[in-house]
Amino acid sequence: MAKARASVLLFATLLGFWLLLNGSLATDVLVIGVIAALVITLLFRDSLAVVSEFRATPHALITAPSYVFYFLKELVRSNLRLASIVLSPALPLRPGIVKVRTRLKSRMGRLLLANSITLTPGTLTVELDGEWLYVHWVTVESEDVDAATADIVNGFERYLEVMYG
Amino acid sequence: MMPSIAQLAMATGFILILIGFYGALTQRNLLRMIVAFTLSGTGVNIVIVAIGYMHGRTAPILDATVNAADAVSRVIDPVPQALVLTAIVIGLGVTALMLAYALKLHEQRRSLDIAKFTELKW
Amino acid sequence: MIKRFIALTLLLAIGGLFASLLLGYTPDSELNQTARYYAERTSPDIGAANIVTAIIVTYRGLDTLGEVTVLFLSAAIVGLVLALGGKSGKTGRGTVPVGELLTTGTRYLAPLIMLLGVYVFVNGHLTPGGGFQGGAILASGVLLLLLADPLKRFSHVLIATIESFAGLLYVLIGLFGLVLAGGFLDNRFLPTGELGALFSAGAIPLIYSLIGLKVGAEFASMLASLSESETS
Amino acid sequence: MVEILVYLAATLVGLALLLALYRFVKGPSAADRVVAFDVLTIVGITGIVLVALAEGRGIYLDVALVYALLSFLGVIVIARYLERGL
Amino acid sequence: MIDTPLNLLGALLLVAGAAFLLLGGLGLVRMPDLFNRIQAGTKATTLGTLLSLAGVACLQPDWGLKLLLIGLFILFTNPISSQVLARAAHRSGVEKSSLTSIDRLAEDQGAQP
Amino acid sequence: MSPLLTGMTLVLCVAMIVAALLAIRDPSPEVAKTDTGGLPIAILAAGLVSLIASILFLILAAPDVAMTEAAIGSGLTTFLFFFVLGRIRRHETSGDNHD
Repeated sequence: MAKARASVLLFATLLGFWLLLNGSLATDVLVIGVIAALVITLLFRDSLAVVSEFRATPHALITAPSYVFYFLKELVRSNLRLASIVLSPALPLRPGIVKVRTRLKSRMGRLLLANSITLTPGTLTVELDGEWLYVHWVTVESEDVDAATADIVNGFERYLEVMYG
Repeated sequence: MMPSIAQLAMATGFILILIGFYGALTQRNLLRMIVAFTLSGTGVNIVIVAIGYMHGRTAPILDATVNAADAVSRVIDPVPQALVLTAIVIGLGVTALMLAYALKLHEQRRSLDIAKFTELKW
Repeated sequence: MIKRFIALTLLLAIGGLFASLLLGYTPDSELNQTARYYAERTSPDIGAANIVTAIIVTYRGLDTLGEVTVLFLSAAIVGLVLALGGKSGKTGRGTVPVGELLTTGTRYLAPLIMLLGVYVFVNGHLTPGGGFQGGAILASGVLLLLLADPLKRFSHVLIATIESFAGLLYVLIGLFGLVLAGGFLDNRFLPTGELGALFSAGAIPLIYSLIGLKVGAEFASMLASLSESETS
Repeated sequence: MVEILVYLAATLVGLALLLALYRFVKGPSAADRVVAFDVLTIVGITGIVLVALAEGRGIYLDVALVYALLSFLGVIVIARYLERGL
Repeated sequence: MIDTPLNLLGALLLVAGAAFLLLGGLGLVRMPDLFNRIQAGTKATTLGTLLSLAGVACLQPDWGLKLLLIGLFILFTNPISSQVLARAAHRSGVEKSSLTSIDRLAEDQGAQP
Repeated sequence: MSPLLTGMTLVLCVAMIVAALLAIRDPSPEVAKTDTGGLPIAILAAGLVSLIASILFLILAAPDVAMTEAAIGSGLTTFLFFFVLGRIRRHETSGDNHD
């Protein structure tokens, strides 16, 4: 059952990707797209568990856009902060690698969390080990695990927990 | 006078060929020689494509901006491009072969230094 | 040191030759006769929007068949050379585990990369893509799978089957062209269609897809034999 | 006005390319060069998009897609080599 | 190109994106060690590319879909490659800047190798 | 927009020549002690030359060639080199144990 759902999801993703690539809805494009997406879905049917982790509940569907919005806001903010660091002559750095904890269980959720952390203020995921994330921080503000978790992780986890759990 | 794009590209291609030759002649490590060969190959490709370039014309693909009727006055020479496309693909085949032989030689002799391969010296 | 000197003298000579070539170069302002023929006749005769593709697949189709054969031979020789005399069995691989991020990312990205490869070779007659580029992208997808799971063993039978089927069909389509249209590898036994549509240019999309599959299988087998054979 | 701004953008992109090239030449470690390589490919994507804009041909964008794929794969291959996983 | 408001907006976005790319290059040169360089490289170039793609999409609205696809692809792959590289660099023991205050990962790996 | 393209060509050409010189630079003696020492940099520089060459091909109005060079000349060639380099390094380290 889960496998069938995953296959359908992958098929839909691939078809969407194909239509974006071609930018048209002509019949021949659709026919080739369906065939190609089917073949690739069949080829990858063994490693599909990841795909089905998105919870397609109404709540998750509402959360997704606000997550994207929050993420873009953080991306711009992080760049402005990095700009101020790079452009200041003194280079005010205090780098270090801190350890934070995540509550997310699904692999896709953790991947998205790590990606989000990497693209946002002054942080870069170095290693992901179970529930522990090791994060390189340009300006370390708190070395304690819980405080760092509150600083780095919680903003995104709020959204991702609803979407992926 | 400003040099044209084709002349700049051609000069760069020639310089790359020379750099690659120099590397292949002076290096002693087999893999470094192969790297130098690929550089030369890139240089040759750039020269051939630059010969086919014509100022003010565009790529030989017809679409909304270039329609079939005035293609002759709008597109550049497609023949060198087809040639280079083939050359790049074959270049990868050649590089792969050289790499496989280098790997095998290293397996037998534990060395990549050509000064240690003396059987064919005379 | 003396070797370097000789090398530099040689290069100086070649460089002088190149410089004279460069200084004597005057760009053409008109297409030469061959190019003019291709530019004029491609869209009414072949129906392909990309003239380079028309040259590669149809006008010079036989050369491309030879090229694919050369690639096949080189892939086969790479596999053979690496398999020769190697003591198999001992594995020095898998000492460093792959991070979770990469494996998860691969699960999501590998199918998309494969689809990108399919897009590139199916649209060879409309866009800058083509069978060789698409095949390389397919092989890159295989490479990503290899990297994310170093212990994975690809089924060589599958790769070889795809490869030989694509090659066989390619020659078969060439023969169709010989029988039903003007000559070997002629694309016009299928309708040329309307310029710019996906189903146009006769058999070119079909031929280029087969080339893409074949080239992808060849590159993938090269990569797989380089990464797998556990010699010494 | 638009044209001047596009020229300005192209100049900035060229400068970024030269800065990344400086890091590529300087090193010091192989990993530093890989970072510079990554940045160079991504700057290259913007360069391709600018060329497409200057020539007015939308089909050039397919090359940018291949580039994006390449920057990802290249860095991963080299990273696996550096951590002795290849 | 004509100076419609949309075109002007697109050109401004393009310049902003290019400025962020330049910032990434500058960060790459100025930062003291590898991890900080990765940070500067990844973030600034990702945002820079996204902004310039958006700018070109304003200048040539027909290309929107493909530009969107390129942007999404970069947004998803760029952080993954940076993380994999950072992990590899940490494992192969690249030296860190003397400013580094704490390294929990090295501590934990030292405790249980 | 011809000056734009000419300027870009100039920058790309300079970058290519610098990268090519880096690729064939003689390794320093302590790096060249092992067979694989300093090679990743040379290979990476050669890959960079191909990568920039593909933008140059695009400026020269040859998108087909640009795509091929990006996917094959720069991508697959570099990957093959690193695979071979990894295997040679494994021989080296295992050889040290044997001798």
